[in-house]
Amino acid sequence: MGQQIQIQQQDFSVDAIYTAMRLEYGSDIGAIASFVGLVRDRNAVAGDGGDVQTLTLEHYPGMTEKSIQQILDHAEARWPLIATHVVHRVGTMAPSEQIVLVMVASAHRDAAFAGAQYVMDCLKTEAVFWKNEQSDLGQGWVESTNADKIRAKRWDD
Amino acid sequence: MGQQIQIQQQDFSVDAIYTAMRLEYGSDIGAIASFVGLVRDRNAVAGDGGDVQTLTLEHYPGMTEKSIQQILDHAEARWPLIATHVVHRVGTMAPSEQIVLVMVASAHRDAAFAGAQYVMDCLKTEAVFWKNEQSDLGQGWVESTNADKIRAKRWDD
Amino acid sequence: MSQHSAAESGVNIDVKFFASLREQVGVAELQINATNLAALLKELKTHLSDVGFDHLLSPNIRLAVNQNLVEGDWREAALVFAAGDEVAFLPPVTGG
Amino acid sequence: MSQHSAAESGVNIDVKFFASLREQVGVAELQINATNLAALLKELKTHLSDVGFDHLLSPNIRLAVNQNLVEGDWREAALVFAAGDEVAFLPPVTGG
Repeated sequence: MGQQIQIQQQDFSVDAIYTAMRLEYGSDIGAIASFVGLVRDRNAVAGDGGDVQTLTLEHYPGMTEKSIQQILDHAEARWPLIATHVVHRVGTMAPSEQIVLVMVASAHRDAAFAGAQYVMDCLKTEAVFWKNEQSDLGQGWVESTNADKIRAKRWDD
Repeated sequence: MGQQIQIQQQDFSVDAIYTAMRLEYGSDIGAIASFVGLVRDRNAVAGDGGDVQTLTLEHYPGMTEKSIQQILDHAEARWPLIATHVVHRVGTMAPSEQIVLVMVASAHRDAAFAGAQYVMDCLKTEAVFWKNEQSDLGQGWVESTNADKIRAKRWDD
Repeated sequence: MSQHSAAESGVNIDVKFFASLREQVGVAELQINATNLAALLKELKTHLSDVGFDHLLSPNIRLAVNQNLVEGDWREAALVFAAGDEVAFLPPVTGG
Repeated sequence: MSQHSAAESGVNIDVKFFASLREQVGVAELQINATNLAALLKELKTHLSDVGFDHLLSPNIRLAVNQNLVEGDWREAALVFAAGDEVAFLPPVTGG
């Protein structure tokens, strides 16, 4: 199984990652599910309605990679995946920029979809990142939501 | 809500569709979930193990578009989607070629994932296409599977 | 004084067969003169081989009239046709 | 005959604070001399403001030692440190 994890400040090309995955695994792949998270211009912090001007992601170098590695290991143990690729940006981003990519290849669509969704759910609740929103009304750390925790819980056996 | 449906013989660029969707809807979008189905080199017909050399998709011009339109309408009625785009190829394809793309944009990841998965499930069971596999052992029409029907049924209320 | 017979006063409809069914009946499209389902089936029986015709009636075959699926069991439906109607016999779909 | 006191014979560990917690304690990183959790907390209490220190103990703060999360409630864990250990206080994560 191919695993790739990138944590970086710069933007990424979904197309380059998709093309490389197809090239490497060719006709074993029957399904590729992808998810991209993007910066919205609505404020999540306290729902104060301020327009988001920038979003800053902080991480814990080393531990963050390890936390994502664990998530991918769990996903592979659970579904027959051919390749997984996660890119998560850190630093400061503007609305409509890409934040995160999860791409999962499998022989069949169920595993690809479930794997991608599982990895995203766990990125929200287990991967070591913190989000800070800067709006015209100030700045604030995004709180983890109960909805995210409940979503991640559905994968518990 | 933006809907696009393309049925075509020629291959498609996931990147062009992704780029156009981001450009059109900008920072309203918080999540884009995509699924691409590709031609595998394993034979599905009768599991006879013959290597797939080509796959041919037949459709019913006019009715096929209508059947996909209905699927997208149902998806939109169910989740708050910003844009949906389906490309389904017809004609003859070789292993590792792209067959189908579903791309769904939403403000939030749950709707994007659920919408994309729903549309794919329904494309399997409701969209008017027929698959014929040509392998070194002959040719055959792919049978619809019970697993696909059960998967589609989970969306019934 | 001579009138068209009942059969002659029927309307021409386009009948289409797809995928495996097209191969089984041996033809993609037929022009049939029929005003209702019973008449259509009667005509098809004369145009197709016995084996081909039997395939049309197999339980997993669906019928679309003017590209709209007939709900429920089409064999029990009171279908009446107008000139130029498009009637299609569809084997189970396998897209995606 | 003079021996190092217990505190002096402790080991130096790196203590890190992230995100909201970093802002609350007012520092990103401290070098602390402590051989176990109790000694670490005692030292931190002297280095941080009362308000900042209280934030460390709030129920949703997790602890990682050498980039491994301490399972269960770290406040109850029998943690012993070696020289160069990296101890991090982590507020709830919000990635993805």
